[in-house]
Amino acid sequence: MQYPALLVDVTIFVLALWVGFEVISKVPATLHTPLMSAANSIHGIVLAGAMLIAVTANNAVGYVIAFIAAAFAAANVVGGYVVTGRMLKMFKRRPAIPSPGDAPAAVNAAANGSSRKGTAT
Amino acid sequence: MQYPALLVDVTIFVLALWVGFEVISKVPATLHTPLMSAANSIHGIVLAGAMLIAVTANNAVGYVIAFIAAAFAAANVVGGYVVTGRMLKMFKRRPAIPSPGDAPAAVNAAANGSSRKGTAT
Amino acid sequence: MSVFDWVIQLIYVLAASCFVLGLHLMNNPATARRGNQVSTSGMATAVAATLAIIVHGHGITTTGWIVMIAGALVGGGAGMYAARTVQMTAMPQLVSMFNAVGGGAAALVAIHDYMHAGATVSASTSVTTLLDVIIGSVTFSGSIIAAGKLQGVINSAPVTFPGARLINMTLAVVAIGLGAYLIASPSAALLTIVIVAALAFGVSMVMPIGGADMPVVISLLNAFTGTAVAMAGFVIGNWALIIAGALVGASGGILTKLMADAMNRSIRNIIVGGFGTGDSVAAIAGPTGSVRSIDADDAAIQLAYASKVIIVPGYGLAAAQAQHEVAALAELLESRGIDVSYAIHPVAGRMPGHMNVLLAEANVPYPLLKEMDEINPEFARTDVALVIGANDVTNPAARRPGTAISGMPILDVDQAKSIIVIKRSMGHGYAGIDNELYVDPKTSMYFADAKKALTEMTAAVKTLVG
Amino acid sequence: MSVFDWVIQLIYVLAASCFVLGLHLMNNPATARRGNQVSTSGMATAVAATLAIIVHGHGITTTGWIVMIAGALVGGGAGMYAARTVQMTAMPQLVSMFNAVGGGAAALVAIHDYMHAGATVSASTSVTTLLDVIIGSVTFSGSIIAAGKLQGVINSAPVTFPGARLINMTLAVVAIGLGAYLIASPSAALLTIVIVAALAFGVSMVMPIGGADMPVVISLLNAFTGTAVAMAGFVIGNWALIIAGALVGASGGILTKLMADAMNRSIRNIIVGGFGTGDSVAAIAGPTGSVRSIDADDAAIQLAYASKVIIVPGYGLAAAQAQHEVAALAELLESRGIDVSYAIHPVAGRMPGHMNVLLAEANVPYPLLKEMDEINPEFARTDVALVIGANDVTNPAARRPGTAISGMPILDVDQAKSIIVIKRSMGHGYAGIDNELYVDPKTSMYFADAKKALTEMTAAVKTLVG
Ligand SMILES: NC(=O)c1ccc[n+]([C@@H]2O[C@H](COP(=O)([O-])OP(=O)(O)OC[C@H]3O[C@@H](n4cnc5c(N)ncnc54)[C@H](OP(=O)(O)O)[C@@H]3O)[C@@H](O)[C@H]2O)c1
Ligand SMILES: NC(=O)c1ccc[n+]([C@@H]2O[C@H](COP(=O)([O-])OP(=O)(O)OC[C@H]3O[C@@H](n4cnc5c(N)ncnc54)[C@H](OP(=O)(O)O)[C@@H]3O)[C@@H](O)[C@H]2O)c1
Repeated sequence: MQYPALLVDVTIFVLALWVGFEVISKVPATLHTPLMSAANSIHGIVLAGAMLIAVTANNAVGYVIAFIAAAFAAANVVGGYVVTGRMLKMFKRRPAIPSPGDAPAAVNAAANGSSRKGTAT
Repeated sequence: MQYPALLVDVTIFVLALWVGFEVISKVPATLHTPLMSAANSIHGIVLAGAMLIAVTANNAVGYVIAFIAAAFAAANVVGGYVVTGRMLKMFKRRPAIPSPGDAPAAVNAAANGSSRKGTAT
Repeated sequence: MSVFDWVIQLIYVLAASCFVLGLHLMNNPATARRGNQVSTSGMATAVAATLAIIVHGHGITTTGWIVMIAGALVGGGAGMYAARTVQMTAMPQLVSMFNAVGGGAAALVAIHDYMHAGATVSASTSVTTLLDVIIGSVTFSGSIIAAGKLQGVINSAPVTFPGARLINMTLAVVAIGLGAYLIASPSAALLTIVIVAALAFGVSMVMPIGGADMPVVISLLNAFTGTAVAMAGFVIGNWALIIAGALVGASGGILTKLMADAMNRSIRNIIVGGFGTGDSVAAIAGPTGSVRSIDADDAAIQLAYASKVIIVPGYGLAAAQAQHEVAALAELLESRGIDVSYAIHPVAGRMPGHMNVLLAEANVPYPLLKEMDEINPEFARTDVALVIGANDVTNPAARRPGTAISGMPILDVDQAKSIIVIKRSMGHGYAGIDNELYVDPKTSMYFADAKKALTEMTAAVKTLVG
Repeated sequence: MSVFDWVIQLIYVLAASCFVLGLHLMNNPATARRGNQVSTSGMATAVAATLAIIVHGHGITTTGWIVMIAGALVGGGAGMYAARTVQMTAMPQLVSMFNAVGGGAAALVAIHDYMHAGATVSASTSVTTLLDVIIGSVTFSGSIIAAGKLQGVINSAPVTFPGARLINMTLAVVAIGLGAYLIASPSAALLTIVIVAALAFGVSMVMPIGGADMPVVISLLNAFTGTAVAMAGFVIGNWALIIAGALVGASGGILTKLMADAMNRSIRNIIVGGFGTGDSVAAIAGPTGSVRSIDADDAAIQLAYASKVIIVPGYGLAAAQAQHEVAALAELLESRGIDVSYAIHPVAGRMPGHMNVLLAEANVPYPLLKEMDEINPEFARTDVALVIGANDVTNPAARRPGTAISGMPILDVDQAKSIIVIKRSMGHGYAGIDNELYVDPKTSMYFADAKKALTEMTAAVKTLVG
């Protein structure tokens, strides 16, 4: 048995919208900026499409388009993941470098950590 | 363009698993019983399959199977939704019948309501 | 595919979206009812679309119509009756029966398809057909046994005997092995053997599990039913079945995991069995230490002069059906300006959310029902913690390693200034171990059935305060 | 479809699942990094699968390989460089640039497909092709303008003139109308007009929006890019693009809604523009009432002898890049046993989560960053609330109707025993209204750039306590 492509694509699109809706509505405000940049890197998947242009391109215009598309998409993918990683690396439970104020801060952090767990759903 | 059915079905299945996973992991423990019975009523969708048996059935065995399947699935659908509705109807912000203890209870409920909102994510 | 088929498939996807939205709205008690309505309308849409297919196809015989409608009426009527009359405490049994019929219907869809398609069925469809037959049949018989155990019709103790595991294994091998063979060479006769083996496996899987573990089993079987329905969707090429089945499969699976985690046990450990031996009234044993026993008047004095009371309900409240009595006592205390709330442990009672449903039935406003993490810090500021038929969920032994409940998060009842425990005896709870809370010097025990005790206490408070 | 195609499609679905799981793990700071890794590996898988398609197909020319690899290296290198060197405060611009290139690439996929397929393209593919071209082009030019406004390269004030709306409408009508016509009769020349109109529309849509509203616009454009990518997936029949695009479309949409809600404005209201006029240093105006101004030593005394301090950071902290200075002051206070925490309003700063990222950069442990609902009850027990470059999110005017921020939930700073506000002047914040907090008798104003003020205060505390 076979299904028509458009019907399938629409169905998959709708389901993926639901997934996106559900998965995001739980993210705490703390992480909204990394989230935006994570979503940003995910749409870099267009790289897969950009790469395929190079296969069917057969004239100068085609190659120019292929080049630009590949460059754009690759910038999106690489930049998006690197910058998201850079941001997330900064989120720490305790400061990395021990400092004079570290001990009370750590105690505080631990206490707050558990109270946080308490209030989160 | 056409896609093979099994491939599409598997993809849709996987996406729907993700949706189910994401949508449920947010439900508070308070609602776990109604949730179980709501999920219960949703699998009553097998009624759509059971009804289609009656179309291709053409002998006694077929009709018996069609009858039983329709009865089973209908019991699942109707019973599931009714009992879920019955349970949920009982969840109230304030008691329905004013009683001597109503006033303080209501105040309490309101106060707790907002504190609840505060701690929920 | 014709335009008609297109439209129908899109309508099915729409119906499935209604199910998702419905479940989403269940995240919050305030929108949960609307969620159920959205889900119901999705179901109505799907059924209407199916009727459209049938009418459009012209293939159905008059007998077909009669059989279908009669079946739907009989089943729908029975479902309606059961749903309307069931007691809230019998909810797990009912859910289990719905699992049984759902799984049964899914299996029948595949069986019919297999018999009808005969030798023309393709290998890939065969795989899903046989998965549907096997999972659906196991769910059908297993769920009936589970419901029977909960209802007390079947011995709720773990039924096990030497060689039981061997029989189990044999049945599983027969069902799966023969099923695999049937994919290569279809045969209606051999399919019957697969069905019988799967049904028998469902029985032999659930029999050795104790009655008290049934809620976890039911949740697991719920996930099974969802999976069977999704497989039925593969068989007949219907996306609504695939999506809805997968939704239920995933949600049932997660719920099972959450329950098992909250009890600090693995799902495997539960299925292998031999732990929850049902209600253990018989298992009398006392912790070492002296127990202080009080009566209704003593309890009433403590409550009437408290300024903050936390009520901790447990399985005993459900068993005694004392939800209305506790609500009445709480209202009385509140009317005297006492701050009353309820501490709801995630696995108090015998099914997830059990206490919430019971108390909601007794008109307790849900904002008064506090989840464990929210209420635990408040015990230290509480004058009286009133524990009603709860045992394991208050047992401080959970904080030490080496006990049956070690590691399970508990309600910090022992931090309250004083504690009153209502139960019938020094008997154990679900986990079958002693509770040190009962020998705490701050604790007074009120030995009685919860319903009777609460009625007496309410009366005593009334007399006391005029 | 061959077995190869089957395997490839399943691998794409697997890659998409990695994206979902990655986003799921982003729910919690503790697992967020792992989430990014999972998502990255999904992307690597998808790229590998695409390479497999290309190699397996044999159709690619050597020039094709060179062009593709060169493009990927140039783009990847540029992306890497930008990501490594960007300042945390310039994050919104960078995200906007990634939106631009993502949308641009999606549009190019469709443009190439359209030109290549020529007249043979089917009507249903045409619809998605043109949607992709239009949405992708709008996103491309709109995102560049947004980034330019944030970077200060383009005038960040709302640029508007009589007839602007008419031009906007005309462009939209041309793009959509001509696009619809092209579905019926394909023409590469006319497609160029659609592209130009869409690009111009992107510019004219974003120009009239003030710089301060840009974060909302960027989030919206993020959703647009996702949608464009999903449409590209329709065009080339690639499920990974469809799923990933839909994920981003939905998540971007929700995030936009959350931001608009937290600012108590509608998305429509933002797009129509004319509200956020960028930074309003010029808009000097004073609330009626007398203002108490203090210096570093006064502030240091208050802080050094407090037992509980809450720091309230706002846009001014980001503008002054004073995150390290505030962390140093907080650590000094903590080392003296003072209880210090940070109150983070959901829309403090200029992008969602802005403060969290900044403070995380300065090594502040995230459990110290309290969300509004969590911290608000604590202000009443606080000795000093130290407000650093925050204005609107502390303005009690929000509690009354009739102001620009009415109804926006705020931090209850005014409940603290005393309040210190660091800002450069009596200038307005984003919403352009007076803040009554500044004339509260409990409030002292410390007029200075945040970085300078914090450095001085830290020094003063050190001198004071030896
Ligand atoms: N909620 C779920 O989803 C779920 C599912 C499966 C298992 N469980 C398990 O069930 C347990 C729940 O803990 P729990 O504290 O609620 O209950 P419990 O530990 O099972 O204890 C219930 C207590 O209620 C008393 N009781 C029984 N009938 C009574 C009556 N008519 N009047 C007064 N008291 C009565 C019993 O003592 P007497 O005999 O002395 O009266 C018993 O000790 C946990 O171990 C949990 O892991 C929960
Ligand atoms: N977070 C988001 O996602 C987002 C997105 C769009 C819009 N917004 C809006 O942005 C606003 C955020 O509120 P907010 O309280 O954080 O900021 P705000 O209300 O915009 O106020 C910022 C204050 O910082 C001061 N400031 C500027 N530069 C400074 C410096 N170098 N040193 C010290 N102070 C400086 C300014 O006063 P002086 O000029 O007197 O120094 C200004 O009053 C809200 O209205 C929100 O709706 C937020």
